[in-house]
Order: sequence, then C-alpha cells, then structure tokens
Amino acid sequence: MNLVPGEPLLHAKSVSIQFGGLRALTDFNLEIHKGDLKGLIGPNGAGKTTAFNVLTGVYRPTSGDVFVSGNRINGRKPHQINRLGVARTFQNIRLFKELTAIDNVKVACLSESYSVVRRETLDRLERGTSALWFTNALHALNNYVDWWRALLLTPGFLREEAEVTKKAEGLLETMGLLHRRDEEARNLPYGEQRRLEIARALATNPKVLLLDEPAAGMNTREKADLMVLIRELREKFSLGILVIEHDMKLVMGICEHITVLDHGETIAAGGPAEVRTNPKVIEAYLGESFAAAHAAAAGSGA
Amino acid sequence: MRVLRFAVVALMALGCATACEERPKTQESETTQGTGAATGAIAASGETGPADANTILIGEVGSLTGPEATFGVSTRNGIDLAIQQENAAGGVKGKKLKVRVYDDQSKPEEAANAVTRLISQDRVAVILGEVASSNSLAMAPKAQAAQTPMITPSSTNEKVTQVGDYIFRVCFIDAFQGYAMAKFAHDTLKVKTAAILKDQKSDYSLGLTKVFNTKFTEFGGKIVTIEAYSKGDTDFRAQLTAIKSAKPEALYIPGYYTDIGVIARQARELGIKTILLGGDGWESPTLTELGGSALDGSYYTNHYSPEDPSPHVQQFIAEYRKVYGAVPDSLAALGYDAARVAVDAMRRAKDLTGPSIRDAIAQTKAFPGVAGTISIDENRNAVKPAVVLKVEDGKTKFVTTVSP
Amino acid sequence: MESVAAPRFSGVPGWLRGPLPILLSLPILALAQWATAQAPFLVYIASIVGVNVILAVSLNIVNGMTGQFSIGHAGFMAVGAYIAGKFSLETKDVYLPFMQSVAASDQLMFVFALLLGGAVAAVFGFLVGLPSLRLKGDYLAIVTLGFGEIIRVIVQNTEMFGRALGLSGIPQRSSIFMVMFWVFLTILAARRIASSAHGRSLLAIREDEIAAEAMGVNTTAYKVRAFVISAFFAGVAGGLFAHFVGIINPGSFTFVKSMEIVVMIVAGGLGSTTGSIVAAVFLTLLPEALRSIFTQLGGGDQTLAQRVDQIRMPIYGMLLVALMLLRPQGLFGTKEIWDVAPKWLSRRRKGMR
Amino acid sequence: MNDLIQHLINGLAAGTIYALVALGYTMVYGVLKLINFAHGDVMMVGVYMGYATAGHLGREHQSTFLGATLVFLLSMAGCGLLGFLIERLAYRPLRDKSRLTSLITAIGISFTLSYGFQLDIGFLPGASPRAFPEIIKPHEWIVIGDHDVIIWNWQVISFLIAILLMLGLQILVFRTRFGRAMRAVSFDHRIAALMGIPVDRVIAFTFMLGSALAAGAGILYAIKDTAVQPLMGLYVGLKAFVAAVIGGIGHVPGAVAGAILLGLTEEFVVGYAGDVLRGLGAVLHLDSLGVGFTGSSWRDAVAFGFLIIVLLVRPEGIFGRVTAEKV
Repeated sequence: MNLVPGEPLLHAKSVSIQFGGLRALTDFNLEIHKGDLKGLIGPNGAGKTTAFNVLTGVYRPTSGDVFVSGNRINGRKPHQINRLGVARTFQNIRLFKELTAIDNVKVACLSESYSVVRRETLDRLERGTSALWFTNALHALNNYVDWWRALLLTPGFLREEAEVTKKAEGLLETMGLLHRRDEEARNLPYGEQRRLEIARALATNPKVLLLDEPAAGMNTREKADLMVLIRELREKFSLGILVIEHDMKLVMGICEHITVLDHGETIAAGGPAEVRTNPKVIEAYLGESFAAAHAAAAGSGA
Repeated sequence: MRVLRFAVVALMALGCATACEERPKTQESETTQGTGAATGAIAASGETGPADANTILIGEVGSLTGPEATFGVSTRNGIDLAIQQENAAGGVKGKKLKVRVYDDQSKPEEAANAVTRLISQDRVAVILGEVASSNSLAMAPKAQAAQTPMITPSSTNEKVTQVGDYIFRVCFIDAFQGYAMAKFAHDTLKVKTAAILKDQKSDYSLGLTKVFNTKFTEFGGKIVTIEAYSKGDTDFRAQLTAIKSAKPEALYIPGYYTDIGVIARQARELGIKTILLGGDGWESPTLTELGGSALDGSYYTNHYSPEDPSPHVQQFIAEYRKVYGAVPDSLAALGYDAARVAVDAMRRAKDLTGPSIRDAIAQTKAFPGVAGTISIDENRNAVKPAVVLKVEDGKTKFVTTVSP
Repeated sequence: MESVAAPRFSGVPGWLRGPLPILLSLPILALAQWATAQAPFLVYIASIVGVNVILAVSLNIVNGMTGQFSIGHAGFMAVGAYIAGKFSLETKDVYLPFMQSVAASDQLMFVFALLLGGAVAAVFGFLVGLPSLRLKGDYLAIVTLGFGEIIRVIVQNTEMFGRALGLSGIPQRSSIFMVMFWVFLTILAARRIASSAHGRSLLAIREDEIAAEAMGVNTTAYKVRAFVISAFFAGVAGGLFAHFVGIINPGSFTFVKSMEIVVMIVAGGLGSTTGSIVAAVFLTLLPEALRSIFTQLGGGDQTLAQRVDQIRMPIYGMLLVALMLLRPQGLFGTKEIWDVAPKWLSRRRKGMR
Repeated sequence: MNDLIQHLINGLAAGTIYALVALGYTMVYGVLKLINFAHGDVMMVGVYMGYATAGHLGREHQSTFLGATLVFLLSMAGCGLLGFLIERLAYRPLRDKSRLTSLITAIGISFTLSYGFQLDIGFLPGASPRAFPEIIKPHEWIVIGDHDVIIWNWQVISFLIAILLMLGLQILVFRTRFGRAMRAVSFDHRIAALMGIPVDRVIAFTFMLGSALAAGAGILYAIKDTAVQPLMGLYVGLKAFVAAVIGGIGHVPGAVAGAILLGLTEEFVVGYAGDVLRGLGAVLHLDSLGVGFTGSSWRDAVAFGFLIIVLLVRPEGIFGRVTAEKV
C-alpha cells in the first residue's frame, strides 16, 4: 500500500524483543508513510503494546532495527524519538492528572522553545553525528538559557509563551475540548481524556501518530465520532497513523492496512478484506469457538 | 497583582517576626528567690528587658536540653549557687544580681540567637557561657561587637578568647590539658609508647589529640598510632584491634564520658590491658556506670577534685550538696568560679559599663577559685593547674596536680 | 500564564516586566532594614526564618514540582555555607578599590561569596542529581541522604574546613536586606520557573514520568536541572546562614536539618510554593512562640519552656504521621494560597499553577 | 595474622547484627514495597524493653538461662506488638496511597521514636546512654596466643542465635503455607486478595515478625556493644537498609550476604584503609588540602559510598532481579 513513494516515516525491520526467556515480539516488520492509516491487532498479550514500546523507545529491541525518517533509533531515549516525529497515546490513559487540560497540551509544546541553537540545526546535528553528548550539551545550553529567559520574563519568552498558549488552544479546539481548557485532566470524562491525550500527542508536531486503543471504553456513538476524527487528523496534520484497537469494526472501518499479531508473531498483514478472511487470524484472534459466528457476521456485513 | 502578592508575603513574614519580638521568651533563673520579693515578682511575670535600677542582670547561655544537657545543667547550678551567695553577701554596689539563662540546645546558631537576645533585649552586664567551644565561638563575636564582657566557664579551645579583648575564660586551654597528661604519662607513669583514640566529631578531642601528640613526642615518648571514632558510635572494636596490634603502653582517649565506658569495655574484651588516659570530658557520675570495672586503673586530667582539702573548696562542696543534693562536678565548679570572677570584677570596676567591667576582669590576679587559683593572663586565659584523677572501684581519686 | 495575565500589566513596557518586582522590592527591603536597625534580635530571628524559607522553597522545586524525593538538602546548604564562609574568611581584608566605602566593598564581596557558594552547591546538586537518572522514589531518597552524610564526613576530615570545630570568625556581613532579598529572589525564581515551559516539564515528570518522556521531555536532564537549581538556592541559604551566625560546623547540617526542611514542605503541601513559605515561617517561629507561652503559663517553673526544643522533634515526627493520615496533600496540596483562598482574594488564576 | 583474625571476627559480629535488622527491612519491603524507615528505631525500643526487663529481674536472675530467655522473649513480643500497632495505625490506612506518603510516615515514626525516647518524661529514658546488663555472663571461650585473639562465649551464642533466626525465617518463607501467602502478597497484594489470601493479616504478621526480629537483633547488639541509647537505631537501621539494598531488597539470603559484606568492609576500612589512604594522599598531594588519613574517620562514609556505587552499577542489588515497569 505504498501510496507515497520514498523513505518511510517509521520503519521496523525484523524487530524482535525478548524478556528473559519470553519472546514478546518476533520478526516484526512495519512501514508507515505519510498519509498511511494502519492498524495493529491481535488478542490480549499478543505483543501489540510491546511493539509500540519498541517503536517509541521505551524498550530496546533485542535484534532488528527501527528507523524514523531514515535514522536508526535503537537505544535512543523516548524523548529523542519523539523529537524525530513519533508521538503516541497510552492504553491506560497517562495524562498529567493534576494539570489542567491546556497545561497538558502545553507540556508537549515544549520542543518549540529553542533559544540559542535552533531546532533545525539541532536535528541536523543529531542526524549527522554519533557524538550525542555534543547535541545533549547544546540542548542543555538551550534549557539553561531558557531558565534565565523565564526568570527575567524577557519579551522573547513572553512571546513564546503566548504562541504556545495559542497553539495549545488551537489543538484543544480541534479536539473539541476548548470548553475544558482550565479543567484538571483527572476531572474530565473518560472519552474526553482520550481525546486530550491525542491533543497532547499532536502538540509535539509528530509525523507519525501511534494510538493505543483510542476507542477503549467508548460507546458506539463516541466511536463513530472518533473514526471521523482520526481521518480528519490525518488530512489536517498530514500524518501517518498506526492504531492498536480491539474493536474490529473500528479497525476494519478506517484502516487501509492491518497487521495481526499473535504471541509476538505476525500472522497476517494486508488490507481489511484480506485479513478478515484469513483463517489463521480468525482462529488465533477469536478462538475457534467464535470462528463460525464471526464468519457469519462478516458474511452478513459484506 | 503578582508584585502585590509578593509584597504581602514579605510583609506577613515580617509581621510574624515582629509579633514574636513583642512576646519575647525568657527563662528566669530564680536565684533571687527569698532574697528579694520585688525581683521575684518580676521574674514570675515572665517580663523581659533590662532590669530595674536595683538589679544587675547577668546573662547565661547553656545547653539545658538535648544530649549535652548534663554539662549545661551542672554549669547553671554552679552559677546559681554563686549568685545566691553573692546576693546574700550584699550584691554589687548595693544592687542585687539576677541571672537570665537561655537554652541553646548545643547548637551554634541557637547560641548566637540567645546571646543576641541577651545583649539587645535584656542588656545584660556580663555574659557567662558556653561549655562547648563551638557555641562559645558563635557567641563571642556578638559579645565583642556589643562590648559586653563574656566569660566562658569551660570552653577550652584557644580560639575562643582570641575573638577579642572582651572574651575571657576561667579554665585552662586544650593545649595545657594535653600537655598535663603527656607530662604525667611520661614523668609519673613512665610510659614510653602511647596510642590515641580521638573523637573526630569533637573539636575538643582533636585539640587534645594534637597537643598530646606533640608534647608526648617532645618528652621522648612515641605515639604508635592514632585512630578515630565518631561520638555516638557503639562499636569501637575495629579501631581497638588496630591499636592493640600497635602494642602501646598507654591509650589516650580524649573523648566524652558517653563513649568512654563502652570503649573501655570493648578494649578489655579484646584483651587490651594498657593504661587508659583521658581528659575532662570523662568527668561524669555515669562514667563508671557505663565503664564498670573496665575503667579501673585509668587516669584523667580535670579542673578540680572534690577531694581538694582547701577549706573554701570543701565549703563550696558542702553548700552545693545542701542545695542540689550531689557532689559538684568540675563543670559546676567552673560555673561557680566564672560567676564569682564576674561578680568580683564588677565590685572592683569603677562603673558597670562594659569597658569598665572588662578592664576589671582582665586585672583578676590570684583569685581563689574552687577549681584552682585563677590569674587572667594577657591572652585573657586563666593560668591554673590541672589535677590528675584515677579511677578505682567505680570512684575517682585525686592523684596529683600538674602546674603550667 | 504570564501572557494570559498580560492585560493587567498592559501599562508596563515588556522589558520592565521581568525586573519590576525586584525593583519594587528594593525600597521595601530598605525600609525594613532601616526599621530594624535597632533590633538585632528581630533581625536574627527574621534571618533564620528567611534561610528556612529559602531552603523550603528550593527543596520544593525538587520534591514538590518534580516529584523526586530528596532528603539530603542540608548537604547542599553545608556546601554553600562552607564555600561562602571560607571565601569570606580568606578575603576578610580585601578591599575593592573601585567601591566607594569599605562597607560597600564588603557587601559586594558578600554577594560574590553567596554566588560562589550557590554555584559550588549547584555543582554538587548536579552530581547528586545524576543518580536520579537511574533511581526512583525511595531509592533516590536514600542516596540523597547518603550524599548529605558523605559531604558531612568529608568536611569533618578536612583541615581546610576546620574539621569538627568548623569555621569560626566568619565576618558578619549579613543584613535583613540581604536575607530578605534572597528570599524574595528564590520565591520569584520558583514561581517564574513554575509558570514556564521548564516548570511545566517538571510538573509533567511529577505527574507521569513515562508520559512526559513520550511527549519529548528529556526527563533525566530536567530532573538533574531541578537538583541543580534547588541546590544553588540551598547553597545561597547556607552562605547567608554562615554570615549571620558567624560560625559553622558539621553539626549544623545533619540529617535532622534536612528532615526539618522536609517537614516544612510536606506540611505546606508538596508542590505548593506558598505552602512551603507559610509552613517554613510557622514551624520556625512555633518553638519560639511555644517557649514564651510556656513561660507565661508556667510562672516560676521553667522546665516546660526549656523543654520546647526537646519536645519539638518528636512532635515533628507525629505531625508528619498525622499529616499523612489526615491530609496527605499538606496544607495547600499542590495548589498555591490564592487557589484555595476564598474567592475575594482571587478572581481569576484558573489554570495558573 | 592475629590482627586479621580479630578483624574478621569483629566484622562478622557486626555483620550478623546488620543481617538480622536487614531481614526485617527486606521482609517488610517484600510485602509492602515500603522502606520501613522506623525499623531501626523499633529495634531501639526493643533494646529498652530488654533493659527494663533485665532491670526488673535483678542482678542474680538476669544472667541465668531462664532470665536471658525471658529478656529476649518479652522484648520480642513487645516489639511485635509495637510493629503491629505501627502497621495498623500508620501504614495500613495509606496502603493504596502513593509510596511517598508511606515513606514520609515511616520517617515521621522514626523521628517520634528516636527523639521521643530522648525525653525524660514519664517512662521515657532520656538522652544519656545506659549500660546494658550482662545477661550472658562473659567468659573467654577460645584464646589464641597470649590473649592475642579472644573469642567470648557470648559472641558464639549471639552468632548461633542469629543463624537460628535466619534459618527459621528462611523455612517460614519457603516451606510454610504462611510463607507462600507472604510471597503471594509480595508479588501483588491486590491479586493475592482476590485469590482469597487474607492480605491484611499477612502484612500485619510480617510486620510483627520483622519487628520481633529487630528486637532480637537489638538485644544481641546491646550485648555486643554494652550500651543503650535512643539514637542507636538510626544508624544501625540505615546501615541495615544499605545491606538489604546491596543484597537485593526483598531477597532473604541476599540481605544476609549484603549485611556481612558491609560489616566486613567497614571493619577492614577502619583496619587497613588508613595505610592505603596515606599512600594515595602522598601520590595525589592531598595533604596540602589537609585531608585526614585516619581510616576510621571515613567509616561513616563507607556504607553510603558502597550503597551509591551498588545502586548506580546494579540498582537491583547483587541478588535482586530486574523488574521492568509496565507501560
């Protein structure tokens, strides 16, 4: 489904990860290009979230490589990977609970403030050199200067703060959360918390967005809204999106390409129709007892 | 808005502090009890500030609570006794004496706090205190700056009186005590080799160690090893084992009584049979309770001995016993001496201003203190002998006097 | 944030907004200095309160805002006190010829000593912050405690720092102006950092480290920096302390001192700067107040008043337990005083923290 | 050579005490994931209980077998009760709050006990140290050379008691139903509760056991070092904690190994580090700074230096296992 030619934004090349004796992920391959909307499914414990954690740098792969826009990111820290353009949400919502909605988004906007060395310069350096300590030092320099700007309330600092606030408000508006601007995150209803997490992820200016069960706990109506929203986001921010989801209907409804995991192994990959009819998937994902029922449902749906 | 808020906070802080100033805290020591009903009433009302025209205020700072409370309490008892006696003898220049005492919990910052209070709130004529040199060192610059004479009863670190010409002491300095023990060990005990176990948390212990080390070597002895512990440790075996292998004839432990007993027991347990030597930090009734028979045959230097046959010493002991029901320790004796030197100076001074009293204290010569005859030298230190005591069967015995 | 509050300050030109509070504070502080010239005892108490406020507010940056748990703050204070004190001792007689008077020269040297003390403490803060790269929660707490103790042992074994006796005769250059000025600076810095991108990152780390990391926050670097700035102000507090007490020794910077500061910020509410201030002021003055109350009540019997400081420590302990059981968030929680104060005090300030 | 033997004996003796205290730390950490900061102070209270018991027994009874046993049992029972109360009143209400809350509470309890016992109001003993009665009458057991090395009867007895207590604990944890319940609670107390394990009771009992163990350790400690004072628990507690972390916290044999390692390290630092430091100092010209070279003066720094190195190099301890945080 490589609609856009060229380098993939996110590329996992035969990635495996092992915890002690447990193989949590085996020979995992995935490419995400600009404009892609892909799905990652599988039964509980299949290794979906593990795959996410490898892609975002929480875990380091035991073998295989992960590339973000052509940079090998094995062993890089999550925040570095985030800066390269990969943002995510979490299965069990991980908002900054005691911060307000807008502050949650503003935290993620932080990468905007680059006072001494410009972001582009840093990015270029990081790509070009293996001497990460040097770029780290430059980051630190930026931050220490930021302190002083914050302490002295320099005009530049105030302007930046205003810009950040504006950007955050814009994102809240996009996600329909502007009315919750000053509400503490923990006080938001569940569905809104999920959307706030997406807003927060978007604030980091990602090229690829990884959504971990964004529809969990939502009712049918909310799910329908979410499907529309995800499509919109892809257009508006020209993203590549990868979704983990349990709800087959949602996944089949929006994803153009689906990867199915079971016990860490990729058992199928392809378009929704292809995956839906794959007997291996039906057996592994739903268990044999449900296979028949599902086949019937699929048949009637088609 | 933000500015305003900070201003409010700042003012609040200031307001709290001011309120505190208006309700100062005092601790009156009821030394005038029974002799002056009027002053007693003032004390009872907890009133502070300068005394009325008929009383002279003497300030005292001591550690009355906390781990070193026994030192502070003994000193205070000695001072109180002296002031009672002086009041009974007619006071100074027709005025009664009163002591105002503040607790410093053995902390320099609290000692500085207390002395500031004494000078600026109570406007005392003379300051007495502290026992620990570090606390006295916190007090001395404040007293010096305010030109209020200060006499420390028992701070033995030489730096204390070097702060300025208003700071005096009525005890000998570390250097002399170390010298005295070195001399006694070498000349009387005929010891050729010695080891030292010092308390690295205490400047007092380090001071004695330094002097004992140099003097003992000068006399021709040999220091075979120096080991260290920290006040409050309970296991000294590692150090003692190292000392044992150095095979000294004597072991000098210039520490506080709280640790000495345990050290002695563990030394005996390890089979160390050398003579144990110590300094005035050993002085306490609980020393032998903690050390038991392990301490028998040990020697330590001290400021005074209750066995001193001089009539004025025996009279002091009798009176002290009458009031407090115990034999005074050396800290009580030094407190008593410090107070009496101060009163004597005030009597001789032409008026009760700081400089006059200072001059009078500086001229103190051959004053008959219970802890030795006191002459103040040009460095404002007392020149006086040290006594050597021996521990035997849980009791201390006077052995000899070492003169400077 | 600032920009949101902008309309209120619309009359103030942008370049002035940063230094304005500091400029405004100067005459107030000068007034305070003038008013207390004849009250050395008041100055002394206010200085102690001030130092404790600086310590509490600075520790709150690590413990409250960043959610790390440091219990070795007295160690940084010790570093600042010893470095600043040693510097002042060594340069006691140095006169800067370009200053107009000896007093002015001394004050400049004093400021320099404080900055030096703070800077060295900040370096130590960096070193102590490094383990926080790998350690979390209670482990980090123990390591900070260990660092504090190690600093004490090093000082105790170094002749240059006077060993057990410490440094004495440090010139007494401190004044209420200087102490309160630094108190003010510390609070200002804490508040302004809290409402900057920097502070938001720290809060994010406190709330959820993994999420913060995933949102591009370099959590390790931010944690270390929180330690650095916190240690800097603790060092300055130590320097101030050295210059009004006049003597410092290892006994003033023990574990107990660290715990006193922890009690302050826990009581005030971890994460609340104003809470720390209120608790620091209250807990510093409490023993003094208790002492006078007991004296008034006790009449001739002084034992209770004398015991105040002895009783204080177990009471602190029980206070901690009671707080955790009844109000674990402390006085103000993570909020500031105007967030919890009645409406008439704060008409806006939502989302401002 | 005799030196070395003596240092070994000293180090082992200190290590054994650390081990017993560390076991309590490790057990409580195991079931609650809480650093029970007050553990050392509970030990101190136990020693005072023993002191009081021995005092009541009087001189002639306290050093009989029965008397000594009574001292041990009463103070262990008393401390068990104290541990129960602390858990019930202070920790249980906070079990589901953040771990920091419990840590602060633990520090609070530690302060209350160690400073409360420095008061001399009512039954509280006051700050000055007391001599602990000789409940085991000392006599020399083995003598090497001309009293070059002496091994005393109480050293051997203490060592045996310590070993017995450790073995008992090991059996309890790994061979009994209760031990299985403990391990289940340690794994995840919420799931354990769902499996029908009386979590509250298991935790309470673990606390009592740890506290009783601390009391036993405390009495042995007091026999060894002959004095009792209110702050004794603070440092022993900290060092035992360090030992537990070095061994891998939550790991029973690890705690013992860590403790003995720490005891020996401290001992040898005092015994021999002086020479090493002096050599280093001469090379690095540290004497110009006036740094002291007495090995013993660095002992307090050793435990913490050790701890920091272990935590940085191997945060899970020597025997601990790595646990990944679930995202």
